[in-house]
Amino acid sequence: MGAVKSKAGEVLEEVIRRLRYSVPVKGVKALGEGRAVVVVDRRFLRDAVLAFFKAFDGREPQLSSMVGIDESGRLGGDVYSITYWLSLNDGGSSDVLLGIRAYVRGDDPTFPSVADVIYGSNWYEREVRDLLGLKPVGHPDPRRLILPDDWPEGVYPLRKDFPYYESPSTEPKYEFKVVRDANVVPFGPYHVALDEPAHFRLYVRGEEIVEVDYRGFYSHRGIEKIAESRLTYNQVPFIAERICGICGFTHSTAYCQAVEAAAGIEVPERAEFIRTILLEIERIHSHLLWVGVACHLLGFDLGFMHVWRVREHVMWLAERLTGNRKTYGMNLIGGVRRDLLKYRVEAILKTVERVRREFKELVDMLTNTRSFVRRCEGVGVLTNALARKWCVVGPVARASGRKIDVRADHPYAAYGRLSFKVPVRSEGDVLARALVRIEEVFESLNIIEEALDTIPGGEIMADVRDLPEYSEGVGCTEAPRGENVHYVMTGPGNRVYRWRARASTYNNLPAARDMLVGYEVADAPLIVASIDPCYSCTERVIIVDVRRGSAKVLSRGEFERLSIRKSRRCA
Amino acid sequence: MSGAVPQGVAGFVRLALSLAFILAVPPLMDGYSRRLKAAMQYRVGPPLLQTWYDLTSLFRMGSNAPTKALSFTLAPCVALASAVLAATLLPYGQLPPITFSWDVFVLIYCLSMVSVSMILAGFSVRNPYANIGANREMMLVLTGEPVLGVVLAVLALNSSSLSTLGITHYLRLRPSLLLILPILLYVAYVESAFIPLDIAEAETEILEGPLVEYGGVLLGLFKYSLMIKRFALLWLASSVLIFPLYGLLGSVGPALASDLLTFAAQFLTYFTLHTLYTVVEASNARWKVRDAMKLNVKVFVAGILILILTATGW
Amino acid sequence: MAADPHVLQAVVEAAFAAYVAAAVASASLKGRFTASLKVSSALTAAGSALLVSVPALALGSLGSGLTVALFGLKIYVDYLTAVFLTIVALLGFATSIYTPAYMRHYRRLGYGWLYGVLHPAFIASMALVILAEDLLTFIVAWEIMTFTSYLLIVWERDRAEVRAAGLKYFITMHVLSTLPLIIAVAYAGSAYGTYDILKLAAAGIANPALYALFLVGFAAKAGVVPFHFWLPEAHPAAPSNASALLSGAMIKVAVYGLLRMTCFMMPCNQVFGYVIATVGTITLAIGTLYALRQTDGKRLLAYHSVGQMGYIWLGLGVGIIFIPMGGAFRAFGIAALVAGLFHAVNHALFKGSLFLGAGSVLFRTGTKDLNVLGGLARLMPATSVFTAIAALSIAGVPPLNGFLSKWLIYQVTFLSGNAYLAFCGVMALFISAATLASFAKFYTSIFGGEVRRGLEGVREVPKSMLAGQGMLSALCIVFGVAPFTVIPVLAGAGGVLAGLKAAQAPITSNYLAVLLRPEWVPQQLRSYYMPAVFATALSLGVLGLYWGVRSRVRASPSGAWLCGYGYMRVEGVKMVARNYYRAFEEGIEGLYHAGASASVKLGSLATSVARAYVRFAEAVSRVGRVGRVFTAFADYYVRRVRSDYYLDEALWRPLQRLVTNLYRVLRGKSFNTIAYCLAVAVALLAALVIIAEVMGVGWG
Amino acid sequence: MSVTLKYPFERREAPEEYRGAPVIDGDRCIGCGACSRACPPDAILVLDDMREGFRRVVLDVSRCIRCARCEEVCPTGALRLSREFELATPRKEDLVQVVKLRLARCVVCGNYCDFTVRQVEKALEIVPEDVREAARERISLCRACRRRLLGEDLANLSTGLWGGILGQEG
Repeated sequence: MGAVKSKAGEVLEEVIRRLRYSVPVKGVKALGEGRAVVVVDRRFLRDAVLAFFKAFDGREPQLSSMVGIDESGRLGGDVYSITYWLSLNDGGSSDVLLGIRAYVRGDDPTFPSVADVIYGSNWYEREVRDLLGLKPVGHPDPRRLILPDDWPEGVYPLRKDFPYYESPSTEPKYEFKVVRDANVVPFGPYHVALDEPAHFRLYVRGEEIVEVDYRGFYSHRGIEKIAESRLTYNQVPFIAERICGICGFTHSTAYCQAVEAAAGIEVPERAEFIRTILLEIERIHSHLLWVGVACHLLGFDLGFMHVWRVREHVMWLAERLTGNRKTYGMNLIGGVRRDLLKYRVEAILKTVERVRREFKELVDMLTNTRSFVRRCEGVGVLTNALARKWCVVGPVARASGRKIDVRADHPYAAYGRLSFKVPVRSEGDVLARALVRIEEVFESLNIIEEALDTIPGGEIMADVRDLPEYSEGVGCTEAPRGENVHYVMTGPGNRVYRWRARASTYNNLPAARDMLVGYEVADAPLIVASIDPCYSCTERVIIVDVRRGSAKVLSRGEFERLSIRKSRRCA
Repeated sequence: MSGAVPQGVAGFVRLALSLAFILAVPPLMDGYSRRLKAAMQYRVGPPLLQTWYDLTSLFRMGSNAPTKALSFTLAPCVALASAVLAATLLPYGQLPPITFSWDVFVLIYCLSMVSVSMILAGFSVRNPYANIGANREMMLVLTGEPVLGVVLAVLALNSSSLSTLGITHYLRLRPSLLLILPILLYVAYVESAFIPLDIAEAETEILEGPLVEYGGVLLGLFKYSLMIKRFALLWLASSVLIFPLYGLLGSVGPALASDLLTFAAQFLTYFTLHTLYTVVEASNARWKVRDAMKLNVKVFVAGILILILTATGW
Repeated sequence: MAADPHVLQAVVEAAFAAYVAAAVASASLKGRFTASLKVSSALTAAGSALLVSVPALALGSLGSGLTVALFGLKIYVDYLTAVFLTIVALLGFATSIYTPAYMRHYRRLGYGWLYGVLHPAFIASMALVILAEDLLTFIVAWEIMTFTSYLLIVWERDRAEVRAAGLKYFITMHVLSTLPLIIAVAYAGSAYGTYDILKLAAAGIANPALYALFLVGFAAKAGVVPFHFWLPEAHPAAPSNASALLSGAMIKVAVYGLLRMTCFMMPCNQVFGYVIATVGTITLAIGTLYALRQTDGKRLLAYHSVGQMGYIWLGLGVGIIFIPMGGAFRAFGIAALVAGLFHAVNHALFKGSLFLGAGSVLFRTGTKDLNVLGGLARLMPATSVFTAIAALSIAGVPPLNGFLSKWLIYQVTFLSGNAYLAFCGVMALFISAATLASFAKFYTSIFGGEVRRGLEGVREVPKSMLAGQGMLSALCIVFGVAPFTVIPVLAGAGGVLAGLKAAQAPITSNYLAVLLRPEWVPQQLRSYYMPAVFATALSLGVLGLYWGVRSRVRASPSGAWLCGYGYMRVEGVKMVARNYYRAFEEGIEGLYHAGASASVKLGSLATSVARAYVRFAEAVSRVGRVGRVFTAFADYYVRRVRSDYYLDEALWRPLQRLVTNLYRVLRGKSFNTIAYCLAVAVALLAALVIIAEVMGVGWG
Repeated sequence: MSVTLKYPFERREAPEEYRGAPVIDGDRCIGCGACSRACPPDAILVLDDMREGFRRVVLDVSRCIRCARCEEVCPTGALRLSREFELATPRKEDLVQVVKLRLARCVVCGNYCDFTVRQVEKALEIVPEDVREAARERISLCRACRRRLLGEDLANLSTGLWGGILGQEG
């Protein structure tokens, strides 16, 4: 363990040295083993990011996240910072996560874009533009991304002077692409094949897709703003896990890891093992869910029902371990809330055995159903080159030949102490994505068994006091859909000053265009589903209704008014 | 055979009974399908009458029309009327309730009217999914119709007749007939739009295509007519499949007895076919329209070869 | 009961007098666009109405035909004449009503009076072709028909593509139609010493060469494959009312000629029958499959004229095969002929209606491009209903007339006991689906969906235009629901061709029992009389259901559901015509590509010929001072072949190139367009006369 | 063979670990508001009516995310998560539980204090018996009186002693 860490430190030093060759570095802020922030002048931001990608081309460089922060609270004045979080992913030998940061002043809020080279930064830069008003110069597609169509120009909700309960609106307006000689097929916001709202605009000739436009973020409700404004640090995990209805635990884990890193909290080993087991349970249920959905989209309900029948055992297991069919409500800063009692261990082993046996039969059935395989094969191909440019993650990346997996590359929780295989395929089509997920299910079952064998005893929760102010931390987890990155900067009063949750779909979804073009309308639901998109993950949902005119999930009765008033009082 | 066509009161009784059967049974069989599939998926499944419950609740609801075009409202009416009338041309027992010379083409046309009304309805609304669905349906009709045609040509050449009555009664056992029967089963499957060939009404891809804009009573009418169409196609196949029995059972005792016996044979065959088709449907994923068209063309070519075989007397 | 020959003569003479009067009146009102058209149309309508009454007068009494005199010309009226005269007269009547309002569309061109002359002349010439007892009258009338139709086609002479289409038509007709016919007529006349059809029929001639010549001559006029290439160019080029006449009536006149010459004047021949059936099957397949791809409304309709002509030929072919076999086969053959003839009548009705409908759309929107139209059902409700009826009819949807005639064609092919014919029937059934597909596209891209941008101001067309189209659509329903109103005449015509003297004979045929009036059906077959009952049940069922649900359907204010993306308008969601059936068309891409590759090969051949010519012309210009006129069009050949050629283009192109050169050379001598066309016409006529003279034809 | 049930005629019980809808035991609740402070989605509110002298603890189960933080912090075990999960209802009011508690009166001015009678009782239960009587006099003071009458140090003492139980906020 120690050896690995020092190795990471060496690599980090090398990375920074190489960066110094290319651009003038103003300063380096170390955040822990293999973690650092390099500050450069805004002019060299682009060069620094590109230099990183170029210098470490062989080690799967990855744009893991990008965070814009209104620094007025920390530094005072009209100052913002932009940090590109870059990582190397080569199987654990270079566990490096490097932030390249530049400060931008409010009187000239611009920075050079890298989206024309690193496609993956497309959305990040647009998000910073939308939420903080920092304009990427040279961006290939500078349209609005996150804010709703009726949000007025020039109002930036993530700036600290913007109160979280405001919701201004104006005439809705959005410029979609225009393609000659093509019909428009609006795919979403409400479509049976989409579990959550997203609007793909397919431009088709006959049934062939010739161009795709995307408009999403319908479920963006400003969760980060609310966390910064209303919640204390130990309330945030419950919102973090509700970012996603499927992979919630991985989000709360990532958040907790980020805070723990920022505050230097040592989590008990037993808690780390419990987290690992729950993460894998979550992965199994998520992948089973996906396989079922893929069957359903192809009209193969037999497969759908049977896969979900198997998944049900996992749900029941989760219910007994956490008290909820979903793995919710387990994480707090410093550890987990429920211990693995003896009888629960037996329940886990029984379920693992059963799922392994039954799922194997189902996989045999699926791969022998010709009509199913034929629909998946050669459809929605994402080449390795494009996969790298878009910085896709998770099974999508691994199906396109990118061997990246946070569990192996940046070991967290107990993964560094367990052995497992990372399945990779090179075809890049829907079938490859399906097979990667199927293999991962079996891998996860093995991980759970090994973790149960080697779990140490002891406490499950660290003693946590007040958090230090303005301390930074990054937490990465491998969600079922890929790398999740949570960045946290703590603030005064046991609150978070800035929390940036980046879900895996955020990196995968922009690549959907390149998977769709050239295929047919009939394939579109399957292709979109094949990245297992999680829109509310991407868009970070929360229960308070900020957007004007959106569906009222909650009535606006007295209770809401009172509760908001209460929260303001707290704030 | 002309003398045997029911006349007068007996004819009306037969027509009324057949109509009741045609209207009542298809939703029940759909309910049966659902139970069967549920059993295959280890589920309890809905009650046998669930499809009937669904239909009646649809019939109780009004409909929203996205367009003022008359065809939108008219299309489901045409579909249902055509489907029911097509079904009345089939034999129930020894005889069909309605028959006339060369009614087979009327049967085919009435069956395709269900598709036609769906296509026209799908194309006439400003909805890309309806358009795509109608487009797919049309392309399936384009390649499916010749297969149906060639099957009929073989049956007609074999029996020298072009009425369902004549075909069922006068088919002669020949190698070519045995070859064409699988194609008949195939075409019944294809035209019934079971998965993997529910391409035009694919729910998870194009939101049930031409039906996307329909709701309430109009949707109920469409669903009902699709079920009746499916029933008619399967009943046609079963009526042809039991062709040796018409003569055999026709000579048994009183007319009513032979009628009932034949009907039982038909129903049994129909039930078996339906079960079989449901199982095939449940164990397949949906195809793409291109693949379906390719297979149709292949089957068509096979059909042509069988047609030549038939003409040579085999 | 026999028709009174004197009454018949009086009616026919009155009709022709009306046509002549129409032409004269129109010419005398030369300067007044509207008035000349109105007077001419009224008189033409009157004449056509008189002609419609001829079959009615003769109904049931034309067992052996009647010879009467038309201003001294001998004309012959029998059931066959009656059938085709009905077609011509009905369409003449409908277009006459339609014309005055519609022609306002062409006001910018002036010369409305000319249309007032050509229109009656065209109808009269077609009627005369049908009525002629004498082969020479036939040929002269044929030539007038060709010439007037040519002038109608080049009506918009200021448009290059229209001129090109007209020229293509004119040359094709003379080379492939008039020329073979003249040779055939001349040969028959000189060999048997008479031009009287009746006398020739009595002489019992049966010459393979004559069959061939007549086949080519009439096939070219009827527009069957491989002589169809002119049709999709020429029919859309003409004004829509003229298109209706061309597609509805003129190509049927060719069918008439074929039947009269090869099945009446000469005996039916089995081999010839197979040829006709084969040509018909190929035609219906190619015509319709090409039609499937069209996105120009009128061009689509024109290709369908080719396709539907294939159905007619298939039916007739089966008839011609079976009639010589005698006995029960002959009865079957007559049924087949009835099928073909019925389809001819029906095609005249629905295609007439469709062309008039397309004309109405063109009249209001100024375009016939299906890609830019849409949503007109609300703005032009009557036109949309009439067009829908005709479209459903041509697609063969019961209970309309198109269904019945196709139904008959399927029967006679499937029941023929002949695998080849049964295969033809299967093709017909398949193509019927393609027709349906094509018209689903045609109708829904013009009328379906919501109103497209730029078309909001469109209004319904004037009542007179509606009346013209509505009449034809109404007849589609009448003939579909009550086929017995027309079947006896058709059966009579079949009997004529089968050589039967009594009209009653074929009616006893079992094969038609379902389409005849009950009292004609023997008692024991009464129960067969179900289609009408069936159609009524269907209609009642539909109407009943409709009345049941009508009040419960309410218009939704939000329009179609676009996946919930409703709060900003989404443009371009309605499928445009060119995107219909893409996957299917890709499947038969080979067919379309065959045309392209043939075109490239023939094109290179034509280019090398042209190069040789250019060299020759250069040599000439060096010698004399002939100069530019010969070489000015050299560049024409150098143009590269376009990528997307159809089969017909390939067949036509070399010929067209040759003629275009001639045209350009002559235009260099400063003729104006019309004058030049006239010159070409006169020159060709002269050539024909010379050929006829050489072969010893006397004009007396 | 079938794995589904004829729900709702047959039903499967949730396991004992299950966290279902929270229920407030009105007899045990002392209205301290600890649950309200811990609750991430603000599903529990504490509302005081100073004129009528009531404190209402309002739990809206429709906002609840079943995290059971309230259960963890409740000093009396009044708030427990049941195993109930079938909460569908046409009326949202059905999902709201209200516990109404009487506020304590200030022994000096007679105005209502911002804590309940039960809170006082609970506090007295906790303190050692020997000081209980002394505490009883000093505990039921409203904020204003406490500050005015007892002076700074006494107020500090009071906060130090009872602050945790009384749940006063700044």
